[in-house]
Order: sequence, then C-alpha cells, then structure tokens
Amino acid sequence: MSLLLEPSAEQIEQGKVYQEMGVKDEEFEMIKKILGRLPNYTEIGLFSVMWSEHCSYKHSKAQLKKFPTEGEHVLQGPGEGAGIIDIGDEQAVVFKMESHNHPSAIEPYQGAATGIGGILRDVFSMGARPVAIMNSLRFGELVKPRVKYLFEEVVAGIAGYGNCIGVPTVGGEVQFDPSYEGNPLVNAMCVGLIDHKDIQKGIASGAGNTVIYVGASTGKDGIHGATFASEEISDESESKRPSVQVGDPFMEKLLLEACLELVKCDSLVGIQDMGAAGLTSSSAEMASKAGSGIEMNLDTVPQRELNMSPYEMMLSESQERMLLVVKQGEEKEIHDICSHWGLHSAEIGRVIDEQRLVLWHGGEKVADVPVDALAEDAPVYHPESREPEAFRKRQEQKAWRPDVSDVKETLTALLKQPTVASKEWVYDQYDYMVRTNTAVQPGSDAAVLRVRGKDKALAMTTDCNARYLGLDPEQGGKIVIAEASRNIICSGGLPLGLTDCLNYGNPEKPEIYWQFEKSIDGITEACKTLETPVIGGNVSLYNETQNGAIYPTPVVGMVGLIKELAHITTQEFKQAGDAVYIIGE
Amino acid sequence: MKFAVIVFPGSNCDDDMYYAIQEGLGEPVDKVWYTEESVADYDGIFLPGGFSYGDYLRSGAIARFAPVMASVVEQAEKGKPVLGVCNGFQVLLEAGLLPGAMQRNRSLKFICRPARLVVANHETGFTSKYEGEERITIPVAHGEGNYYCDDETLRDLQTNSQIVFTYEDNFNGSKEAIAGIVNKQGNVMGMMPHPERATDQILGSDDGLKIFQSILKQWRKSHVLTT
Amino acid sequence: MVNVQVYVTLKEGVLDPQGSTIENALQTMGYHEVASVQTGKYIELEIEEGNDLEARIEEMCEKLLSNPVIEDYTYTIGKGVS
Amino acid sequence: MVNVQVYVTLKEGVLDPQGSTIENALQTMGYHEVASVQTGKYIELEIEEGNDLEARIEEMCEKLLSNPVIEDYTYTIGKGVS
Ligand SMILES: Nc1ncnc2c1ncn2[C@@H]1O[C@H](COP(=O)(O)OP(=O)(O)O)[C@@H](O)[C@H]1O
Repeated sequence: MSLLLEPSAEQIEQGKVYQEMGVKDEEFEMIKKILGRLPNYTEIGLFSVMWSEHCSYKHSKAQLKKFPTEGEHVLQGPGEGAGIIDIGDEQAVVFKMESHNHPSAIEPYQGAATGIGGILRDVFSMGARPVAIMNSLRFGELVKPRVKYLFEEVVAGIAGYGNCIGVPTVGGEVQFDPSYEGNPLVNAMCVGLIDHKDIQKGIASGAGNTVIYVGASTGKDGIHGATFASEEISDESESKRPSVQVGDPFMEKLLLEACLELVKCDSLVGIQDMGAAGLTSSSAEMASKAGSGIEMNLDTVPQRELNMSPYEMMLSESQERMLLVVKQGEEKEIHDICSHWGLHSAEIGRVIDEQRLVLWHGGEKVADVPVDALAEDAPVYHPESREPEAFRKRQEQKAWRPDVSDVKETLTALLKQPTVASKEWVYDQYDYMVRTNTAVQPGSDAAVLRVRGKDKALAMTTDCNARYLGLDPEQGGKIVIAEASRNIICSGGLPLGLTDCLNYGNPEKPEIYWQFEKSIDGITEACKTLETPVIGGNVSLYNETQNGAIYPTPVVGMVGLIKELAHITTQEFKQAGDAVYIIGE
Repeated sequence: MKFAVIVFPGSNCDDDMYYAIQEGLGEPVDKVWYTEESVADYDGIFLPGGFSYGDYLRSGAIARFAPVMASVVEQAEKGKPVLGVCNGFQVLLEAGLLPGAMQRNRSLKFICRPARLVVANHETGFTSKYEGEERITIPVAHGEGNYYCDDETLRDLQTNSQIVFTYEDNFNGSKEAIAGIVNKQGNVMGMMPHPERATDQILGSDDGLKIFQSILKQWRKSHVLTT
Repeated sequence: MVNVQVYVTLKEGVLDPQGSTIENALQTMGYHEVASVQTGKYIELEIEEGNDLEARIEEMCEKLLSNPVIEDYTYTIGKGVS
Repeated sequence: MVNVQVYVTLKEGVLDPQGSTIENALQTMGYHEVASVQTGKYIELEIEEGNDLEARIEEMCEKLLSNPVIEDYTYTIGKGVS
C-alpha cells in the first residue's frame, strides 16, 4: 500500500484494520496501553509481526519452558540465532532447525530454497562456518500430481540453494502421509563449527554505535510472511499470500564469507540475520537483548523498488540480508570487507540509550515504540487443552495384531512404501560431499563429518515418526528422542544435544493443544533421561487445511560427538560370515 | 611446485582443492582472488568447482571475464599446467581454452554420486600415474555436465587422443561419455568429476590423488630439463 | 502446423538475481549504457492447427510452461524469431 | 532509454533435453497437437541510447549473452513483450 493510502490511526481502530494483520481485539487494547496512544499504520505493522505466533511463540512459550536446556557442554542454549555446544579443543558445534512449511506449500521451490538460506544465516550470523545441512520433509501420499510436484520442487529447491552455496546436504528424512496433503512440512537444519573465541551475539549495545545493513536490497517480497505462517492454509491464503521471496544463493555465499571475516573484527559489536519479520525483528531483538534502543533513518535502507513505505520496508522478508552494529568511527573496516565480497553495506541508524525503536522517513518520525514491548512483552497464552475422545477410546482397545500369512509378500509390500523405500532419488540431487569432510554419506543411520585436522567427528540425524505421536503424543515424543539417540550411538557418537522443529495444527483448538502439551512432556522426559539438552528450535503451528490438522510432528535434529575417527560405524553388513546380533529387548 | 587455486565469487570447492594440494600432495598453494592481475608466479593453475556467479546465465559464462582470466590464458599459452574441475572446466570451455560446451544433465537434475571412470588416455601430464584403461572412482556433483561438441570437434578430440576420462555409465548424457579432455598441447585439462574429493580413504576413495601426483611428476621432469 | 512463441517473465516485484548478476557483468565489461537486465524463458512450440488454438496455448502456459505464482507469460503465433 | 529483447536458442542439431521433457509432459497432459518444443532464453535489457546501438548489442550477445558453440541469438529493439 502506498504511503498516501495508508489508513490513519483512527481508521485503524474504527475499521479494525489490525485484524487483517492477525492482531486480536484484546491485543490491540494492550498495544494502545503500551503506547499510551493509538498506533499508526507502521507501528501496528511492527506489533503484528513481532506478536505473531512465528516470532513471539505466544501459544507455545509456556510449554517450551519445560525442556532441559542446560548441560555440561552447552555454551549457548535457546535465545540466540542458534544453540552452541562445546566439542573440546576450543571448538564448538552450532546448530538450529527451522520450518518453512507455509511458503513451501505456495511456491515449493523458492519456499524450500529460502528455508535453507534462512537456517544457514542463523548459523553463520553466530560466527560459525556452516558445515552441513539436513532436512526433514513430509508430503501427502505420492499419488496426486500436486503432491508429486511439491515433492519434486521442494527437493530441487533444497538442492538448488545448498549446492550453490557449497554446504553439503548430508541427510534428512522424508515421509508420506495423507495428513500432510496440502500442508507439506519443510524443516531444515544447519550445523556449523566455530572456535570459542569467534562466538558472536545478536546485540545492539553502546549508544552512538552505528547500525549497518549488509546484503541484498529490500523489496516488497514476503511482507507479512511471519503473520502468514501463523494462520491455517485456506483458499483465501492464495489471495492473501505475500509476494513470494526468491532466494539468491550466490548472494548468500558472498554474505557468508563476508560475515565470517566480519566476526573477526574488533569493531563488530553485534550481528543478526534479517529473517522472519526482517528489519523489525532483527533491530528490535538486538536492542532488546542489549537493553538499548535503535534509531533508524529508513531513507538510507537499500531499496529494490521505488516509493517503498516504512511499513513495507520494516515488514519485508527479502532474503540474504544482515544487520550489524559496529563501533562508532570504525565503520570503514566493515565497509571494506563487504565491498571486497561485492556486497552493498549501508549505515542506516545508530544505537540509543532509550529503549525504543525510533524510525524516521522523509524527515518525519514514523514510529516510536518500546523495544521490549515488541520483542519480549508479547502476550503469552495458555490455551485450553482437552484429551480427544478418540484417544481415550483407543486406550480401551485391545492391541491389534496384523495377520501376516505370506511374510515375503508383506515384506515386499512394506519395502515398496515410499516412506520406507530408498531415498536415493532425493539425496542424489544434493551435493553431500562438498567441503570434503563427509565420512558417512546419506544412507546410513546418521551422517558423519570429520573435523578437519582433528581425530574426531560429528554425527547428526533428523528424526520423527509422527504416526506414533498421532496415536499417543507422549509415548511418541519419547520415541523420537530415543530413536535419534540410537542413530547417533550406532554411528559411534555420544549424543550432545538437540534442536527441534515442532509442527502442529491450530493450537487454539483444545485437542491440538493437548497433543502439543503431551508430546512436549514426552520429549522432555526422554531428554532428561538421556541427558540430551534442547539448545534451540522452532515452532510451526496452524499446519491445517480444510481436511484437518497434520499429525503432531516434532522433528528433532540431534548432534553427537565421535571421539576418534576409528569409532565411526556404518549401517551396512560388511561381509559374508559375520555374526548378526540383536541387542536390547 | 607452487600452485594457484583461483577463487571466483561463488567458487565453493576452492578450499577442497587447496587442501588436496597442501595435504594430499604436500606442495605449496595459494588461493588467488579473481581480481588479481597475474598468476605468472605459479607453476600450476587450478580452477576449482562451485557456482561462480551463481551459474547465472550459463555456468562459467561470467567468470571467464574475471580480471585474472587474462593471465590464466597467457600462462596456459606458455605451456603451464592448467586444470579446471567441474565449474572450472565450464570456465575453460567458455574461455575457449578447451573445445565444446556444457548442457544440463540429460535428467535435468543435479547429480551427486561416486562415479566410475575409465582413464582413456594415461599418457598426458595429468594422468601418467594411472594405468591405461584403468577404472577409477571419483565423485561427480553437477547439474550441467552433459558435454557437447560438434562431430568435427569430436573427430579432432579422438584423433589427437584428447579424451582423457570417460564415464563407465554415461549418466549425464555426455557425447561419447566424455568426462574430461585436454587441449591439443596437453597442458590444459578440464574434467567434471572432482579429484580433490577423492584424496583420502575416509572420504570413500583416494583415486584422485594420482592426478595431482602426475602433474607434479611432469613438472619435475620438465623443471630438471630446463634448469 | 503453426509455430508458437511463448515468453515467460518474472512477475513485477519478484527478485531476479540472474538478471542483476548479468547486469553487473555487462557493466564490468564496459557496457555502461545497460541500465537493467531482466531474464526470462523463451519457448517455441510446433502445434498442429485445430480448434481453440489460443485457449489451448493459454492452458498449457498456465498449467506447465509458466509458474503463475511468480511468472507471467505472453505468446505470439506465427513465424518464430529463430 | 530503449528496451531490447534478446532471444537465445540452441543451434540446430544440438539436443534440447529440456525441450523434449516439456514436449513429453505436454503429450502426457493430453496436448497431442504439440509436435515439438524448443527451449531458449529471453533477456530484456534497458539500454541508454547512444551510437552504434546495434553493434554494441551484437557484441554483448556474442561475448556474453549467448555461447556461439551451441547457441544462436536474435534480438529486437522496441517495446518488449512484458
Ligand atoms: N521448539 C523449541 N525448542 C527449544 N527452543 C526453541 C523452540 N522454538 C524456539 N526456540 C528458541 O526460541 C528462540 C527464538 O526462536 P526463533 O524466533 O525461531 O529464532 P529466530 O530469531 O532465529 O527466528 C530461539 O533461540 C529458539 O532456539
């Protein structure tokens, strides 16, 4: 919407314009109270994205608190771009998983590609070099052309982005079930390596320091993407959807290399990716974490289109952008590194003492809001939880035993299931070897990457059998953690910790919230027992279509340390004559 | 023997190539940024894989105009060994240092896998450590590795024994299953498979090492002769 | 048999990283007069003449030849450019 | 400022795997009237008018926009298709 057509503060209130942005009536009242006045169009836009489920976790926060997040080796738990775990030798592993479900349902290639781009930025903005990508995918049954199209394009998008930037995609999982038809899941995980001394935080401290914008210019793409990701997919989504974000992995490669140089500069104070809710979330979160504020002149933001309004610039989700805070007077060093890598860098604001986000445009102040209100003070909901009738009935049923008369036939039928069959068609398209550290390639229980120059390796896996959770979310939650741990251990590693991506339906429905609550209980118990802390993750709710919600699908990404290269173990039988054992019950 | 690994914006196998030379071969090596004016100080020049300029337009099309390329061409004409791997091969084709062009794989999909190759010519400065017709395993990872040239060029390549590697299974649709070629003079080689990814058993194969060792052997021979 | 030329371009506002990379390359090569570059696809079809030619072409464009989420298309019928 | 449209197509005799894939797909979708499909690139440039416009365009096409080993190009000057 052009600046001239924006509704006034009064019109926003009277016409309830905020509802279209996903802000509820009571939330609008809270915002009025925080500001002590009516918000203008730009300001209500800031609140709407920061208070969206995707950014604020307002329906899930209370449950996430249950997870064990600490451990002997945890250097950084939830709260930054990615979590960090010590692996000895002054080195650490950095990892995080994120969903890109809604964008992928609309434009599968670009949705998946930009999902990879986003998770990579989360990791390299911490100062870590990404060493591996993994993914976890869910689609409907592979019969309808639309499902086949989604599957092909999602895989191509992951390959297109990951291969181009040169980070190996070393594994993942794919499952097919009718519950995902129309709402595929695209979860991506990135694993990085870092030296302790290079660890960065996304903070904006030191009044007077300069805020620098690096990377692609801002277009009108993805405006309200975060809000969009916080709603059910319906026919209406088609018309409401933001203009699709297109990824530029070439730009991201340059950004990656530049950032890894920037983090070595003393002049760099803080750095954060402009991900969901773009400039808004990166600036508000960096300031909020530092207990400071930020003032920006939007006229200086690099723009791809003419006449962009403050609202559009602040809410754009254009890809391949970073926000930096740099010591005042030392900006040149930063600009020089960016220009070496052919990147545009622009000074767009400065850190202020007052804990506010203040925006200027065309010489006028267009927004002035407290940063904590945006980043921290989003409402927290405790939705109603109700055990589904079907679950209670199922508990009373006798266990069902399949009748297998012809074992061979049943086995063949099982192996033919797309969910069970080989995934070579998928990983053949991923460059899983670039950077020459991949010691165990896709196809085994966990991928293994050697740590160059050291006698040790990292094992990593993503897992979730959502059918179990569909039957019993609490037991199913435990099984997820147990399975991931077994995969790491079978590869010769000791599980260090995990990240997760919690994919569920609409939490405002009591039976969905019950699934969410119960599976978190199960995951929590298993994590405590197995001593695998949760060091970060992501929640994706509202995964529903007219045909109902997806299975509860808490995907887990676990990383383990293999202490000696000699301990690396692979899945396949090695030679005829070797004995075969079963261990366990 | 001192090596240069050229780094274009978007190269992503530059580190792999660097380590293959430094650790696999044990020779000195520098990464050389695409804006450098000269590579005259180096004895061997490698163009690594990756997606220079995002592979936009055509793979290798934009990189061939990078400032450093003038010097690469000059050194190639002087007879120094120049090796282009994957995207590096595509750059050499675009630059006209090698004949032919690359098209998208027949399947239109990116293909990453260990590939079985036949050493079609083991008498080049890049392959002298191999046996004739030796079967080796070297990984491929490319979306545009479907080699094309017209029939006349193909006859030339065959007559002059310029075809160095072929695929056992022609999975990408290349003409005559061509995986790697040299120029007529024998000092410029391009290949789609990645020898730098096959330099250590822990990665699944070390069959690629012999390429690096052959280059070094050739250089030592000529170096002794000329000094 | 008619020859049909289909041109597929990105919708307005959709990022065209390929176009901007080519633009930069041309600038660097000294073609300073180039102000902007947009990339798209060009597809030529040989079609047997029949009923509803235009409707059929539009259907093909919408279903397969273009991706309506991010692309627009136009077409011409007649002698192709090549 | 003039708008220039460049069409890059494969030389005769060069296989077009993408074209045949599209052709097969169209056939499978029931468009039996489609006899053949050829794919190419469509590039639009905004160029500041100056001397030797045509010579400069041809140079850009030959040096960068097309690969003479496998591709031909043509161009038109004026209002683009989009
Ligand atoms: N399911 C979860 N489990 C543990 N931590 C979580 C989970 N979801 C989110 N978090 C943590 O909450 C913080 C905010 O997450 P998020 O908004 O996804 O980060 P980002 O700003 O990178 O998008 C992150 O540190 C993340 O690790």
